Amino acid sequence: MTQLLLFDITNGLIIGAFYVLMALGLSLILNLSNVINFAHGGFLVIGGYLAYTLLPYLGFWGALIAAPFLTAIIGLAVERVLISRVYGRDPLYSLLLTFGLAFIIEDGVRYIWGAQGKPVGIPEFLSRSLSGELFFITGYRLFMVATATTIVTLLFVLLRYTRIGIRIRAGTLDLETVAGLGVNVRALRSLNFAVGIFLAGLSGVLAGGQLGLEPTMGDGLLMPSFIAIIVGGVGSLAGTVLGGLLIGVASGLTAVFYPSASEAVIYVLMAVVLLIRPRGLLGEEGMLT
Amino acid sequence: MTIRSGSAGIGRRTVIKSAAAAGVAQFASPFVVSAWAADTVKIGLDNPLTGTYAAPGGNELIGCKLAVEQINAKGGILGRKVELLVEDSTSGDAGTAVQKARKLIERDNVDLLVGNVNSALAQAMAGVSYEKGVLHIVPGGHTDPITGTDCHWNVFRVCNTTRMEANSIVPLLFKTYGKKWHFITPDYAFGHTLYDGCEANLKKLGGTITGNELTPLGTTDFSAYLIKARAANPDVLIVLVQGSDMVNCLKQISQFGIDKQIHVAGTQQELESVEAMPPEARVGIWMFEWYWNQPGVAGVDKFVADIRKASGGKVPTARTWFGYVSIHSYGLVANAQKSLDAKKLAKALGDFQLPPEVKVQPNNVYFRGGDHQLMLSAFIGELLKNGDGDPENLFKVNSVVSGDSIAPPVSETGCTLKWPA
Amino acid sequence: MSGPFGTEQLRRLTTLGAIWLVLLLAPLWMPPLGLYTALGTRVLVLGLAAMSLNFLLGFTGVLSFGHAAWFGLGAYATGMCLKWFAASTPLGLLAGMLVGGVAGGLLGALLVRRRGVYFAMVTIAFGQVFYYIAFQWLSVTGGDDGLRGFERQPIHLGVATIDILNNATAFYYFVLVCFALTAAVMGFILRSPFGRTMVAIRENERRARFLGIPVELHIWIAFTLSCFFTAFAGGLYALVNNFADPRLLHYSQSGDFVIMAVLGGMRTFWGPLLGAVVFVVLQDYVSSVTVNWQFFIGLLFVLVVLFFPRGLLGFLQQRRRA
Amino acid sequence: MSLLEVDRVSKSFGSLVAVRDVSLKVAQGELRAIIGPNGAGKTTFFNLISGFFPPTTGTVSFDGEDVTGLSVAKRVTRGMARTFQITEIFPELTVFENLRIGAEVAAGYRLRPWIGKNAIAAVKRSVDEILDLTRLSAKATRRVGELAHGDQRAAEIAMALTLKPRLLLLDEPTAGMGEQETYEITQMVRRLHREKSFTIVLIEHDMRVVFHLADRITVLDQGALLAEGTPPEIAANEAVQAAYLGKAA
Repeated sequence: MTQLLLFDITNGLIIGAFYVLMALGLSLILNLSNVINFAHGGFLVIGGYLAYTLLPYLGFWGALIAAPFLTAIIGLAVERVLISRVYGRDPLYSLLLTFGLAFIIEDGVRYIWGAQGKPVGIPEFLSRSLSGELFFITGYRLFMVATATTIVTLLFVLLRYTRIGIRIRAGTLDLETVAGLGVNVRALRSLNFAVGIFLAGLSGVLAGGQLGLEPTMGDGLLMPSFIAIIVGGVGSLAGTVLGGLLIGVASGLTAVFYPSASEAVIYVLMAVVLLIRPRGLLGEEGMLT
Repeated sequence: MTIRSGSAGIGRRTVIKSAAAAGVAQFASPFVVSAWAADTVKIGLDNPLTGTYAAPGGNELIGCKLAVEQINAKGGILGRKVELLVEDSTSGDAGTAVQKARKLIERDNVDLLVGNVNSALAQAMAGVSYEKGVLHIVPGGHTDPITGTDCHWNVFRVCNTTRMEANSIVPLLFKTYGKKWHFITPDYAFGHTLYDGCEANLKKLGGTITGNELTPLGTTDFSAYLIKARAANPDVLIVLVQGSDMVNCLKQISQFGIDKQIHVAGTQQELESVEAMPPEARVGIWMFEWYWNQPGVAGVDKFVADIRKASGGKVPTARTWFGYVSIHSYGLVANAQKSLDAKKLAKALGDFQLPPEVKVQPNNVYFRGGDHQLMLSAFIGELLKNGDGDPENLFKVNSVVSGDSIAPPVSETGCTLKWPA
Repeated sequence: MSGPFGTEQLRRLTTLGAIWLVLLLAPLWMPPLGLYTALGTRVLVLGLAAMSLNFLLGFTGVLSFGHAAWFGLGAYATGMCLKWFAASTPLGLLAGMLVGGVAGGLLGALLVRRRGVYFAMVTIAFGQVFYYIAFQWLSVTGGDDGLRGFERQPIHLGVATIDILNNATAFYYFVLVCFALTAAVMGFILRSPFGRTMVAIRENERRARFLGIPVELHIWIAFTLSCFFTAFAGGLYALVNNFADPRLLHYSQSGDFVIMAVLGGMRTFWGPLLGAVVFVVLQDYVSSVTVNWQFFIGLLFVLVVLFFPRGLLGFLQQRRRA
Repeated sequence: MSLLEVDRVSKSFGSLVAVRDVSLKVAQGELRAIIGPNGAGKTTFFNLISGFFPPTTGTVSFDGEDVTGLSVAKRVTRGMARTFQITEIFPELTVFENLRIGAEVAAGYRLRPWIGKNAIAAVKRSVDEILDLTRLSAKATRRVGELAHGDQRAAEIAMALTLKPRLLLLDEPTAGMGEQETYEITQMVRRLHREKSFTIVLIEHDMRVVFHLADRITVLDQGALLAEGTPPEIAANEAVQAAYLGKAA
């Protein structure tokens, strides 16, 4: 029993690592641009399908690198052409805009690749389990966790120690001042958005190896990352990471002990957190209210 | 404005422009709508074309279109051209499905309503068709009540009931794989009835159940359930989830190497899902409701060839066949009865035997008079990791069990048809 | 102010007259246009929901992106009441309104201190809680298969009995009456001193506060009222389909309501109804023409945001002012 | 006894102390001006009085009652009203509508779903009175957003007046105004004080206005109380001159 419990917690962390990856992108965009990107799930799907298309030519590793970059480029274009127009306007508009984009992307994907699900093959050695005992820790899932960890570390280093990163962080707290300092906010936001979408694309490729690709797979993954942000506290990337892992474990455990609540549990978790700490676990007073 | 593929067999996407134009015309002139009613026999298809069930829904559409073209080629129904009005019911929004059903019946006054892949939507639609007394054929919604406790005189169903699925395959799995079973069941009506069917059979055979994982529809990560299932260490792991859930589940099973330690199998399997899986995930004994590779069976090759033509080289799946059968059975009885009267045709459809070119399989296939359930065969066999001879030949049929041998007697379905005066 | 608050009495009365005339005659003019009564009924109900949302969004300036939850709760409660407790349509509607409204009010109390994006996010998330409850609590809600097995019941008015079940037109008029009553109540409140404090909060929260208005309390009341109206619309929707499914509580449904409000003009009283007409008819039409209808709906969202942020009516008003 | 009594209030944001131990007594019917160089903490001090945020230490009492812990709304009902340095109005509404909201709140109607004919008439009367008092009657039906800056400032003061305040807090009423506008506002404040005998506390930069209006003057510098007295006394005060000249230099 205790062993089973241990397994499930580990497993939950693995799932959580994936949510973190997706939620971070969402969080970056929300923090700097004050935009809830409903289309994030859509970009994830694009990433997955691009990988599927590139796989025959570049192989898994090639696709793993190329697809997210292509997704980021698409994202950048979308940001420049559409999303940048609603910056500074009532959040209502960015919500509706990305909401519409989500529709367009899902339908576009169905139009291009068809409604029929698509498999993404992964390297043989990754698809094996660690051991008969720890069968649920496959090479691939370890690889996902490793990727997530690397990305998180990179991101935090970037935000702490590079000029761009520091500006992004400053912008999160007080955009006016940053603009006042002569920083090109527009470029900063575009870059930041691209990074966010890159993460979405990457999550898409990784998900493709684990799940069957499907035009609608985005929605299912959007909400958890969304909750991860609220639980962790809007405005705090560390919080997002914490939130992601938390809901991963929470859903993993309930799936075993009370399956019929496995989806609802993350929302209950959120409700509880908000009741105790209205700002979320690591959210700071005065952010985005 | 609705697509009328029957009249020309236009592909759905190519139709947009012309349709839009026609749409304007229709909005402009009040008389178009009423004008239609007279000269054609109208069949309304209210089925998912977007969302999770888009793939099966799309295939059923292809089957329907082919049938309509064939009927029109042979002079239509009662000498009148058949037109197929296609509406997207969406995959889960009953409100829309009902809305479209009303649209087809009230505005376009269709003679036959067809749909839905999603059992819930099918039943919601049945509510409307029953209220309006319109003949209604459900091609691919599996939950038992449709031809059981909630059956109606005007509603017919082509695909299996979950009970038939269970009966068709459980004994074989028991014989080949062993007596200790663990289930992964989708947590909604379809899954529950399917599980009950399997359980009943298993009990009869003296097997035991080590557990049943109820997974919410749309579950992407099955690891938690698989860990639990594996810990129970059964002889067989039965996967009852469908569609993309099944794909994800089997994919993770193979990655975890569970299929190396436990037998993995299930009841209903569909080509749509199998094609969405990577080869290593294609394992176990399953049951197909129809399969395209039947050497030497009358009419199959022609059917497959026609579908390939219509679908850019893809073979027909069970779904394609469901659509095909739905339309043809209606055409046949209507012409036989020389009438479009719903009640008359409903009576005639009861115990109506499908001809070879429509049933395209060895055994007798007919709608049972007592509950309006089609007695279709179950194709039992094993999944092939890679296409044998044809990339889409991913299933090796071992036996074809006739429908009436696996269907519970009408008395057990809980269906009593109430006919209008 | 605009809509029924327009300055020139005459113009206001004529618009009102026109709107009601169009609604009253709908069953006559719709069929010739290739529309159908059931569609009209649906537009009315969704329009009412959009107006209820806009009561909060357009007149208090608070963006709730989770109103589908109250809509759905209303639908389920109405269905359950009809199914298990009493075969009475009015009673069912009452139950729906109460359940949805009370639930909304309770949660609202947790939310009123949040603003902007954060308020939107939290409302979405809380809405989803109810979605998953409806989705997974099979024994009570029927889960993904939805709540079935109830029918709207004939209306008994001492003298006569109106069969709203089988007579589509009769049902349309029944819904129209419900719509009229709710719209009247909304309009009434918006013209009251309380209604004016709502607008004050929308216009300038700080000033409102320093005029001695306890902003949180007033936002909470507005939110709760809006939930009651939305839930009532939800109850009607359950009657339209004789069916309730989880999809009603999903955030994408909330999105539909918001776009209806914005599309029609969220600073106007009747805008959301117009938005609902355009949105529902367009969706019904496009989805029959092409399998890729979602693309066009998405495009609609984008175009509205970029080119009609004040909505159709708002656009007209600007033209008039200019 | 004094109407407003502020006792050694301080406000610090993190390490920064914006107001340090400032006390103030304003008598019934007095017009008090608060001056001081930029960043002296005048507006922060105002915010502490009006309840915009609570003081870190110290108390604010109004008419003998300790209101330190009370919400803005409660203070308003006790009779405090304020305006802001940056005009805060309801731009989309007409002048009349702007004032009506205040008048209805003052009459205790804010939660009413309806009010009777007489009530409506009463509200209209009080609004018209104030429109007249503030010389805005002619513009009553214009949308405030469209008015000239001066008129917007006047409208904001008018809104404060609709609350029938016993204490009027004006934050730089002449901010950003031209000669003529400044003169008119000054005259208006004077009328309010002399004819309607309002108790007024105002922050002002323009020394002419201050010395023209104020009964007493409070000088803040770097968040602390520098001096207090009648205009002549303040004019003669070296410390004050130093503070200003120091800033000037």
